[in-house]
Amino acid sequence: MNSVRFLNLELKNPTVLASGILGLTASSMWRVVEVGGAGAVTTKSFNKDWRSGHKNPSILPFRHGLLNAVGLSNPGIDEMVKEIGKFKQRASAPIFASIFGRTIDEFAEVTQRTVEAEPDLLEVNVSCPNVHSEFGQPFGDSLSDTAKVTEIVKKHAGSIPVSIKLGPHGPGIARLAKVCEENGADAITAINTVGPGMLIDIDVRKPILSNKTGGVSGPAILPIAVKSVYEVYRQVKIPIIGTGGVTQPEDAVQLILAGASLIGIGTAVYYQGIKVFEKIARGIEAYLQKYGFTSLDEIRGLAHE
Amino acid sequence: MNSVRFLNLELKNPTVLASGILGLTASSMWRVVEVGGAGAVTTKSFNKDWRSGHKNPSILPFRHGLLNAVGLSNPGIDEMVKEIGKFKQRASAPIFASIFGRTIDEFAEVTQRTVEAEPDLLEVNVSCPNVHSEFGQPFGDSLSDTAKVTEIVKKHAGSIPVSIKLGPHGPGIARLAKVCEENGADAITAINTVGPGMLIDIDVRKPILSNKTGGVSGPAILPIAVKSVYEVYRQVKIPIIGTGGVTQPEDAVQLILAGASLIGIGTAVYYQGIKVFEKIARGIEAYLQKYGFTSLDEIRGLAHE
Amino acid sequence: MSDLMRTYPIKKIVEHGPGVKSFYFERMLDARAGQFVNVWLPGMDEKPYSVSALGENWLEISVKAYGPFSTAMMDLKVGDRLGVRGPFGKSFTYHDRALLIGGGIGIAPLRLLAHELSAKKLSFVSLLGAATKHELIFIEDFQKWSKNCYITTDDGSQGKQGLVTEDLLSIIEKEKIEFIYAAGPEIMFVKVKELIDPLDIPYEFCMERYMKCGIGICGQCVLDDSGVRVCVEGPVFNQDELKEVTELGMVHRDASGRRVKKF
Amino acid sequence: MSDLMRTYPIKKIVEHGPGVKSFYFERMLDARAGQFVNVWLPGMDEKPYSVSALGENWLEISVKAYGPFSTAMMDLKVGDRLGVRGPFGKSFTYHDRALLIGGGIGIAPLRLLAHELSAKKLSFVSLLGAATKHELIFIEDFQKWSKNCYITTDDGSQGKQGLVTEDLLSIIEKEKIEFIYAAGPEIMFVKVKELIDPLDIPYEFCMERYMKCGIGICGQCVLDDSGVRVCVEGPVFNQDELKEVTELGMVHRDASGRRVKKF
Ligand SMILES: Cc1cc2nc3c(=O)[nH]c(=O)nc-3n(C[C@H](O)[C@H](O)[C@H](O)COP(=O)(O)OP(=O)(O)OC[C@H]3O[C@@H](n4cnc5c(N)ncnc54)[C@H](O)[C@@H]3O)c2cc1C
Ligand SMILES: Cc1cc2nc3c(=O)[nH]c(=O)nc-3n(C[C@H](O)[C@H](O)[C@H](O)COP(=O)(O)OP(=O)(O)OC[C@H]3O[C@@H](n4cnc5c(N)ncnc54)[C@H](O)[C@@H]3O)c2cc1C
Ligand SMILES: Cc1cc2nc3c(=O)[nH]c(=O)nc-3n(C[C@H](O)[C@H](O)[C@H](O)COP(=O)(O)O)c2cc1C
Ligand SMILES: Cc1cc2nc3c(=O)[nH]c(=O)nc-3n(C[C@H](O)[C@H](O)[C@H](O)COP(=O)(O)O)c2cc1C
Ligand code: FES
Ligand code: FES
Repeated sequence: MNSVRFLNLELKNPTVLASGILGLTASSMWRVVEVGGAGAVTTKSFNKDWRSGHKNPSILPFRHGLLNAVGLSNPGIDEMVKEIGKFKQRASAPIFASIFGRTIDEFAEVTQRTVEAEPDLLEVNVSCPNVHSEFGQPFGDSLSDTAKVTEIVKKHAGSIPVSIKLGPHGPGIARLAKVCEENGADAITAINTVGPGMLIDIDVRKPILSNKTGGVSGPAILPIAVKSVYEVYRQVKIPIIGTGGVTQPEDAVQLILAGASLIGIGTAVYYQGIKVFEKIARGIEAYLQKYGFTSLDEIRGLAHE
Repeated sequence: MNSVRFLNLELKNPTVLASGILGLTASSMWRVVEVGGAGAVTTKSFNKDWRSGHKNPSILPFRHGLLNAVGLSNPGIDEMVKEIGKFKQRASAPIFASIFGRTIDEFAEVTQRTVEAEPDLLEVNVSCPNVHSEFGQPFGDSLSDTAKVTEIVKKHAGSIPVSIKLGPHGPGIARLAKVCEENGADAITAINTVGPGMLIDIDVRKPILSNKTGGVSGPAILPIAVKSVYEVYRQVKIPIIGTGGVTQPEDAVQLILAGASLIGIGTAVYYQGIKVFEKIARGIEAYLQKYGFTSLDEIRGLAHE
Repeated sequence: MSDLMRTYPIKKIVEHGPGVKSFYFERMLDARAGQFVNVWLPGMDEKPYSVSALGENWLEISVKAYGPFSTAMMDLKVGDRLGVRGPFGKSFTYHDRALLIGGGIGIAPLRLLAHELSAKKLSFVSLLGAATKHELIFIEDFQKWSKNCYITTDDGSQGKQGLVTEDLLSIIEKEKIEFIYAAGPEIMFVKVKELIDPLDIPYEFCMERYMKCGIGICGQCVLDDSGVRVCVEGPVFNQDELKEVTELGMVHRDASGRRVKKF
Repeated sequence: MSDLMRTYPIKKIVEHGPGVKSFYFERMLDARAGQFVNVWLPGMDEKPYSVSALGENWLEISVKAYGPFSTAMMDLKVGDRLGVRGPFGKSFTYHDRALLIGGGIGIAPLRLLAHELSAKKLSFVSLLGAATKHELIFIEDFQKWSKNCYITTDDGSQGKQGLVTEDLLSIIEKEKIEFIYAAGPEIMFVKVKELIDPLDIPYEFCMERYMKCGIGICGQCVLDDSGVRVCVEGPVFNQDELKEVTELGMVHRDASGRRVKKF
């Protein structure tokens, strides 16, 4: 009963591997589905050319989550398109391709080429907070840039649905989501990491991340994710991939009650291991059963009533 | 050796009770100094007329901090001015008066009347995230509004130094701080709460806070506070009251290495009890001793090197 | 993490009389008499209530309809869910040869105290008062556990007509009381205090103040001049702690923090 | 929370030969042979290193100068602080009548394994190879703890000239080996594997891959086709786990995640 329809897709459960986590290769994502039990997977965000990203430390646990500034490292579109193809051959779950670009033109080009691999959804990352020094402010910090990116990606995406991934900052996530919807987005992914933040080693007296600052993910950000999904749900009709701080079934249920259709899970892989997808999917099912609901649709957005 | 000079003030140690925590009455703040060991105290933010604030639940612990939407409840300027006067008679530590207004004019009026009570510093709260529905966006979300508030408060503050309290959101805390400095601010308090966030009770399926959303404080936000102080320090010459997520001496040292002159402490009172000020002050002292420093000045901002 | 919000269905409701009810929840609560829980009525508000009874896996609070919140609670049905966070605050300490003075709904925390004292085989006498008969809750329990149980009502509908303070001194003498517990309207306690302070008998009183957080950070419940928090250092205070409380029976604070005179 | 970053001063440095050093830190580490720590050189980078020795309150890593990072480590002095997070990954399992095959700096994790095996009184034989004499670290320890210790160098500067694989089969036979551990360049292991797979002797191999997180989330160290993570399911893999690894000796991935052919 946990299987869900999302846009034109059928997932065995509502959990989705979030972008940037174990999403580099077909093998890795295949294992997240087969062993981990994810309902769908999202690739690491990629753009045209490969990037090494920031030096280590680039991913740093602190007591309440992670700080990361991987710097959008990725092997580039050529390799990623191959991996998407391999995944589709090997696994039955949907795959979401997460793309980004440094310019509007690059978004167009990356979309065109990614579409060839026929991912089940294009997730457009306009909200990575960790490449400021290189890219300037994220596109997602501006309503007009977000509109432009959405429009151009939709133009080249053909029949493949497009979800825009937004962060909790900038001009307000609800307004951003509205602009995405108006420009044709099929879904919203909310949220990317929060902050960014910084941690300093007090003994060597230096910021620990090589990029100095990094986005906050994990349990610390759950309330901000819940609030973001809640606001987006109020503003738009398109479905939401709620993401951020989910480590327990109860967290996922909060996001669904706030309005999420699917549940992105990233950092929880660190806390709970790769089987976290299955655990959370089962927990959601148990919740539905406890209260006599027969599908997710019945509880989505209920916190608004 | 832990005593510090801050602007024209002398504090017995660098810890300051943050605004909104135990800052309603002279008796309460007196106890925070006498029993808790704080180096200075900040009043609850107040404005002209009394406000009941939001209904309960208005302060909600979650696993990694607190969510609060007290809604700037306060007994109004008449009572608060009396409490400041009483505190000054009874306690020896400096007192910072936290003020806000719904309009620029109210900021002016509240400043004028607060100055009569001769607090040691005026902290200007332009960044409360919990009164949106009533006040619209916080002044601190706009560079020009922040400039205007700073200017008007400075104009009426006379010889009392002014610190503008900023949040991590909006147009960027470093730019905001710069604007404050340019308009005469004597210090910056960074940061207010983060988010806001929301938590939903999955059994009754409603947001828990009566205001639905509330600002995140406590351990979850430490990295965001460290990063905010780091950025503000790079941008301005005026001193910083670093606030946010400090529960341990090591956290305070991080903020000092990032550039803070004083350390605001709020939510830690919940985790560690009222003596947290003394504990943290001692811990900072132990850190200085361990590395052979003789004053805080020697380590302030060292993470920038 | 019992400070975290969780809701529980009401499993049982007892109506003591018009506008006075007890609510039972199935939830393990590691509490002692005098401690309170914060009760959230979704969509409405959240307020502190003393634990009036406690078992291994359940707890009970007792509420008197007063203002909008407590009146709304009277409409609740079994199965409705309420948030129950806590326990918060400090509990009573245990003493032999004690007198329990309860006024109105203040009887609630004393009910749990009486249970604990009798379980510890400590002897005590009860002196309970209320406006009228219907507000005298748990009387059978007090009668069962106390050495003696004195009752007063304002309207004489049960026990002696009058106030609990009237026979207080003679009861103390007659029963050879060595410790006094009191809970009820602050005005009652002020009068009790006047009477017993000269006797030098140690006492503990359970106070009420407007609360926002219950966890010691908002400052809403702080007492003049000692600066102690009713939600952390209280709600139970002893005679020494109360010496430094200058506002007793004089003022308390409302939701804004303003001083209010009326009690 | 040993995954959290903390820095520790280097307490001792041992120079084994040109460009090969061991670093000692005073830190309790609950680790076993095969597990690694992430070592942060502030301002530079952070990379994984096997624990080569371990005491109650200290640990040691052994580093060979190779690229920019490991070369920078050679300039460190006692008192310099490095971040040491971990332990991460899975350790070797214990077996009797084992053969330890180490190549170059791959000898590091086997050093700790040899110590553990000898402490458990399990017998083993060592077969250690390196480019040259200076890179043969901890030889005295292996000689002390092993039943027999065979040594090869590419240049013949110590032991027999040649590769560890040359006499491998005869040693296995002669020493009646029942389990094989190997750590070293992947190319060495590919050859070892070719030779021992027909023998049906169980084995464990300690792998290296480019790592970003060490905690199983970035996906950088994942192996084709099984999708296992070297940092969590490895770095020690057994013959069954390796059956599903198609990239062995063929490709690995660089910092961007691109496949790189050269080893
Ligand atoms: C530690 C403690 C234990 C309590 N135990 C009980 C109990 O066992 N049974 C019981 O019926 N009542 C108890 N109360 C009182 C209870 O919390 C409510 O105040 C009461 O039910 C009246 O609320 P109302 O909203 O219906 O009335 P209102 O008309 O809103 O309030 C009546 C009075 O109650 C006080 N009050 C209102 N809101 C709060 C608040 N959030 N916190 C504290 N006081 C408030 C105010 O002084 C007000 O004048 C206790 C209070 C405290 C502080
Ligand atoms: C589990 C594990 C244990 C290791 N144990 C040791 C050890 O005990 N002693 C030792 O000297 N070396 C060890 N290494 C290798 C070490 O991490 C470094 O790769 C090596 O020191 C070379 O780094 P470099 O930057 O100096 O050289 P580079 O020229 O930058 O790199 C040389 C090669 O090392 C690999 N490499 C570079 N960066 C990383 C990274 N972040 N993670 C993994 N591999 C990387 C790459 O494949 C590269 O081709 C281990 C690696 C792993 C994965
Ligand atoms: C190590 C790491 C790398 C990430 N990389 C990406 C990325 O490449 N693209 C992206 O859209 N989001 C990226 N994210 C953000 C996550 O997809 C997710 O939105 C965020 O971490 C919040 O969810 P979580 O708390 O479940 O991790 C990354 C997060 C982490 C922790
Ligand atoms: C319950 C509560 C009430 C607060 N009220 C105010 C306020 O009135 N004015 C203000 O400037 N900040 C207020 N804050 C923010 C704190 O002063 C502080 O900036 C923030 O909580 C981060 O610090 P902390 O993590 O140490 O609590 C409040 C915070 C909390 C938790
Ligand atoms: S209710 Fe907040 S301090 Fe007591
Ligand atoms: S190094 Fe990140 S998953 Fe292994």
